[in-house]
Amino acid sequence: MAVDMRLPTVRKQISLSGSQSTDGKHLVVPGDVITSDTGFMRGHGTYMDDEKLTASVAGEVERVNKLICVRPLKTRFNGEVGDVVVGRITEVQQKRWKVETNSRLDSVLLLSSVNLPGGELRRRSAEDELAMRDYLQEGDLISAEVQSVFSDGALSLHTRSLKYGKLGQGVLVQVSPSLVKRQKTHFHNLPCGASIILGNNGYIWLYPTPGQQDEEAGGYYTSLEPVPLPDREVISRLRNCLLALAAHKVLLYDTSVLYCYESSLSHQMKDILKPEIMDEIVMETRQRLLEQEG
Amino acid sequence: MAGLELLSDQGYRLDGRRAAELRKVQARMGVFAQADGSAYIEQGNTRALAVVYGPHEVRGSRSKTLHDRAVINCQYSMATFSTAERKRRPHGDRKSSEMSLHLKQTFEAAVLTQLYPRSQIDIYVKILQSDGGNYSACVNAATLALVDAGIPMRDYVCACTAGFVEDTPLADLCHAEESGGGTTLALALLPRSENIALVQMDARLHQDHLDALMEAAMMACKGLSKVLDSVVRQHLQEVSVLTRE
Amino acid sequence: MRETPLSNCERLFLLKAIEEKKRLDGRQAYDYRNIKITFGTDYGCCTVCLGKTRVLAQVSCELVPPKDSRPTEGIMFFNLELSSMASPGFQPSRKQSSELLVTLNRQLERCLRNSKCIDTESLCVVSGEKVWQIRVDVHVLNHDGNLMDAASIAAISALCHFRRPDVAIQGRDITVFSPEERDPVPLSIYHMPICVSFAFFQQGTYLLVDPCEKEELVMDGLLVIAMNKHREICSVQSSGGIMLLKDQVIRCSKIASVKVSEITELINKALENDRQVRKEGGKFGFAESIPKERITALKREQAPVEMKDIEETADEIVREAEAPSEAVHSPVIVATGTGQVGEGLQNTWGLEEEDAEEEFQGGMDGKEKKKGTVCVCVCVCVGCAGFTHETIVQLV
Amino acid sequence: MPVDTKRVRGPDESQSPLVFLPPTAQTCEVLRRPGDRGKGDVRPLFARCGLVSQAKGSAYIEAGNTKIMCSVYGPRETERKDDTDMKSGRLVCDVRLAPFSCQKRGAWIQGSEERDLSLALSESMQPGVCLHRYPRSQIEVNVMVLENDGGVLAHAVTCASMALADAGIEMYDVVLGCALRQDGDSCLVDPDFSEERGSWQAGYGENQGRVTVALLPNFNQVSGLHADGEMREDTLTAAVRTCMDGCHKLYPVVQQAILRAVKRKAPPPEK
Amino acid sequence: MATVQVSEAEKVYVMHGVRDDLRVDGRGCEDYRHMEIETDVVSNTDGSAKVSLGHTDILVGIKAEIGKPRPMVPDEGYLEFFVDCSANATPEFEGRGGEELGVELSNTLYKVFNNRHSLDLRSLCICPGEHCWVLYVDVLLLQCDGNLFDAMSIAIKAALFNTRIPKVHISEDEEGVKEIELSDDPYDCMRLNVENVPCIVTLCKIAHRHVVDATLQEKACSVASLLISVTHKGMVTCVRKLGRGSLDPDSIFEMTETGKRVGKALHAPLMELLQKEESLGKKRQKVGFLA
Repeated sequence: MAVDMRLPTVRKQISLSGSQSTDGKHLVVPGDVITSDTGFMRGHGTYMDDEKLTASVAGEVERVNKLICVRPLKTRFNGEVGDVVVGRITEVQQKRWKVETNSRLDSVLLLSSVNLPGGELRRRSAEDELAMRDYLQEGDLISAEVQSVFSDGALSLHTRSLKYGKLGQGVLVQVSPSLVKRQKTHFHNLPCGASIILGNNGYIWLYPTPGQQDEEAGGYYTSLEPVPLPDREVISRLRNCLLALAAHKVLLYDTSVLYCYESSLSHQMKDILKPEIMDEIVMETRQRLLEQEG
Repeated sequence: MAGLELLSDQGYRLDGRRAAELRKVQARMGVFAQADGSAYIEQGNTRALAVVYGPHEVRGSRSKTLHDRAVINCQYSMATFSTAERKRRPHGDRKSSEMSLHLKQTFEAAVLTQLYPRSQIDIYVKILQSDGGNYSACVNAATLALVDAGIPMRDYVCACTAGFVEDTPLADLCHAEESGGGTTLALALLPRSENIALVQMDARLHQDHLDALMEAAMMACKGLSKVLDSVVRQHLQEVSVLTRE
Repeated sequence: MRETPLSNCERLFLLKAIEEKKRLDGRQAYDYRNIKITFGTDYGCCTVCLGKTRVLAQVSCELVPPKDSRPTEGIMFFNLELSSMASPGFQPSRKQSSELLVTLNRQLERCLRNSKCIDTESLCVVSGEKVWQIRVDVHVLNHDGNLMDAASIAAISALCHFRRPDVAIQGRDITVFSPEERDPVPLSIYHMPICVSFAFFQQGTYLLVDPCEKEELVMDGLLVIAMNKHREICSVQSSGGIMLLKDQVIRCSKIASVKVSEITELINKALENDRQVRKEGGKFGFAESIPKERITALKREQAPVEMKDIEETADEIVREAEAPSEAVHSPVIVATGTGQVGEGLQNTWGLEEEDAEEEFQGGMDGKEKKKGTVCVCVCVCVGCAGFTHETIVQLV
Repeated sequence: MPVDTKRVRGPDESQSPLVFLPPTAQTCEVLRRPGDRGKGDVRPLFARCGLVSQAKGSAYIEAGNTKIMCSVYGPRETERKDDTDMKSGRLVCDVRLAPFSCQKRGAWIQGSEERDLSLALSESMQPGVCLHRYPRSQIEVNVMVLENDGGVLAHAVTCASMALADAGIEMYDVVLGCALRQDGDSCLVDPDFSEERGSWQAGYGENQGRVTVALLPNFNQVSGLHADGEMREDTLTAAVRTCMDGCHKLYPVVQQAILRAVKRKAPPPEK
Repeated sequence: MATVQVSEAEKVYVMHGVRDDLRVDGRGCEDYRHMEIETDVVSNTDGSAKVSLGHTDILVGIKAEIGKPRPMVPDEGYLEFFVDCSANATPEFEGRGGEELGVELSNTLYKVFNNRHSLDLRSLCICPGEHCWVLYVDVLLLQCDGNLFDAMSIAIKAALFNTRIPKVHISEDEEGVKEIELSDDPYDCMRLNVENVPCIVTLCKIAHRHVVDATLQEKACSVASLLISVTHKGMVTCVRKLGRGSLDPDSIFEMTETGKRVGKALHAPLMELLQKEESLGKKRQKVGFLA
């Protein structure tokens, strides 16, 4: 039995030392005029007010050629075609599942966008429709890819690849979508002994690295065999590391997660989330990331 | 309240402020982890918490879904211990329902709801400690929470109260000044365009003074907007320093 | 039942009309509809008609213990009810009508209670033990827009009209006298706050006083200013998510002050009339105030809308329209007794053709009737204030 | 605030006459219980099924002066669609204390005590009912306490499980309830109202408490446990065991009552 | 969030973890998450405390008002509990949505304090039969991440520790009319003895073991839990089975034993922390929500 009671810690003012602060960045708050030049195109997070391009959210200005958008620090997931997401089934409807993906509307997974057992090109029969809950039921987690975006902003997902599908045993960590770095692949088998899916929507799935035999399962069979203890330890440690990094707003990608994992090894797993230890670990991770960059 | 002099001959108010002086404002964004956006504000002794959820799928009856913009849903409540005399219910009485409605109207004017068709944005505010200017504290807290949640707005919405004593407009009234029965004006302003999102006034005031009173309230709102602006910029800077790649 | 939403074409038409500074019932932008104030046989009962909007207020009183915080003050209580009689959309379970209810109630409270229009200290009977509670119940009988103004006029008129029983205190005994024993006493009223509503359209570009129901459906927002005739503002409330500028508010307050003095005048006149009638022993009450009219279903008041353009257009239509004579000569008969145009079979009700036609013509505006020739009846549909105009071209 | 206008209310500041009764001269130690009842004995129980003809199933229980009736409706389509649990049914329990059931008149509107009892009953009954057999539907259990003479929750549990059985709702086992009043070192099983509250007033002693247990007798599973007061852990453990014994004692009575109802309902055997 | 959804596979993962004494967040079965406690956070109250346990945030405000003692116990004051599950915690609680949970929580609190030793109610008496202090304990739920009961009871204990009730002087005039005067001096006040105030321990039965301080995810994996409130001496003041499942008698006894042990152990660090905070005195930088 362990209980750790303490007084709340006073937040440290982060020193905004001029050297490496925000000089490279253009930060705006709602109502700030970004430019009155009419040659630019209006992107997300901006609006036109009297011919002036004005910010509507607080964040960093991003300029791609003529397109100006403002990326807020924290927001719901704004999905784009090709994004990898992890989501939870909330409703089984006719020929479709409703999936919670941290977007502003529930996403949709059509029955026609999943690989059913027995081959890709099989026709969807009436029996399939009735048996939808056997494949995926309320509460189940899936990994999927954004197939298209409806006009109202809702996402349509698909799992037509062996890497997507229903998720088995593991741990879900939810962070802000803006903390997940966009990469070529969001599936990683970390060398520390576990695998990770970094969903673009901020939902991160940690699971034991699958053995070879799991490959042909087609994504709808999940093993309920107990996960060995060492794997669990790694997963739990990774989970706490992810939360620590997210609390300190460090971008999440395979290297940052791995560095954090390594610097946490000197501490007990359950202590990682204590504020002072969290500070220490994250500081060390940052340092290593900087070294690697520089 | 005959014996109580709201403005001394030297021009000081009950709590020692000048007529146009605001109370001390402290605020913080991102108080809670689970909500999409949250903020806490202290305006003198008035303390308010605001939490924003969404935009998300419309909950409850589907019928309230709007197909061209987002639904804004507000609930105002007061902690039972927030007032000097204990409140029986945190919300649900006429005054709180009216306040919820006013908040909703205020933010419908400011949030760019047309960007989010068929969704819903929940704004919940809670007064933890009440010492006058509850509406304005709620509006200011909710503005910060909306910014925290990354929901697009035309501009900040800043609200402040103003009163009128002996031909002098007083800014940012505290509870003692509000309850005296004098004129109270609450104003929610979009400071940059000087658009008024909501105006509400109580008790008698001669028409000729309205201009001065509104001007004072607008000045106070602009003062507040500076504070909010610095809070947001500070927050923005801190976080973006951290997230640099 | 859900309120029928306004169709898009109606909405566009209304907005277009407002842009052209025209209103459906022919008013100017800052005009009120007809206000009629009538009092009931009892003291403190009053109905107000504002155009077709009709509101009833009833004041009553009761002896109650005072609030702990104000032991020497009487209590004012306001309650406004929206019944589904006034509009099928008013149902307590519906969120929209409950929001309206809260707004109206609170606005009424703020306008009358917070502005201290009544001397509440004079309502104290025994300090800390018994005070009068004055209760004002306002019922909406018919909803045709601008309930707030109608309710505030009704409430303040009823309060002015009200008489409470006289009381006497001897030691610890309180005697309440019946009206026969002692004349009831009126309330002491400091001033009469009256609400004036301004509807804003097109993001505050256009502004109308006293919006009717259709106008309320298309408005962006509302600004209610309560004032008394001393040009004192008693409450200001904006609603509906519009962006206002300070100058607009000030301009509205100036308009309001003019309107309020007119209405106050009207209320005073109505009160005076009532007093006169009561003194002379004449008949009073609602029954008296209902004008004796013959009930004729097709009777129509002269539309206050400027008809000139419309008549011209109608003439034009008539001129251009070639008499489709074929229609007369070869009526389409789908089956026996159906699809008849013009003269034909007897109707099944057994009425004389003559009567029916006469009645119909009675309903048309006389000047458009050209007996014996092509009869064109052009009524223009502006769909306001209950006038249903339809463009009918009929050939006889 | 809606008030009961049909009834002449007393003055605003009125008090129940019970307040002015001289405090009951009860000692901490209850030496003898009324009748021949020993401390460990439950009161004789009268139990009968099927007295509300409109209900799917119903039961009536009388133990001492405690009188409880229960009716069961359903399964029927669930009212709350938003509950996402599609796989199992809902058990809706509603306990009402009749206004005349206690010494002090209660209100008709459900008070917080009744809500607490409803929740406790629901939690105690759920493990016994095969709710997975009734997906997307709800079963309503309405309990009316006609007279409260101690052990309301315990008897309500027993009564409800009889009514459920009478309604033909599938159950793993009947659920039986038993209450106990711990008073120092002695404990009184199935206390009546005065025992339940009684010496409580003067009781500043140790080990004062009340325990209610709901038991599935055939599975030997505890489906409900409620205790308050102040007890040592070992006393509590012993009290729970005593209550479980009490439940087992009730079992034959309840079993017989249910069997009787079933026999009555069953069609006469064909010759 | 009052409830979370969990898939079958996640459930299995959690259950096996509990079996191995390694929970998802790395804790053992009897470990608490780390807890932050601060008192005196709302100045309008007579005592207040804020507790955060993981992401569960609870604010307790206590107001003392003069009321009439209950006729049955004329020489004692009493406590009133109210739990406000505000929409801040989750949109589900909007309107009257939080009422059900609020009533459940406050009813449990009444049960927990339904004994003579938790708080000396006689010290709340001002004038027997006429006046007494009524302590309104208002719990405000700001964020909800499981284990509400434990966090709530700790917050209440801290707030009661922080409570300062003004001293009263009763003067009697010639006619025998008593007048109550509150002391003007803010330092002239009465404190409560909170030594015996119990803490609640909720044990969640997961698979064949039980865990303390369950997160929402863990709660979703268990069908039954046992709530035990324990004083610092190890006396049990309230036991309650929660949830829709049933428990084996043996596991109940095992859980009561654990509950008692854990509950007893909660008191010492809590009191130590409260004393420490008080010793910092007025200079202490108040954190509140600005942290």
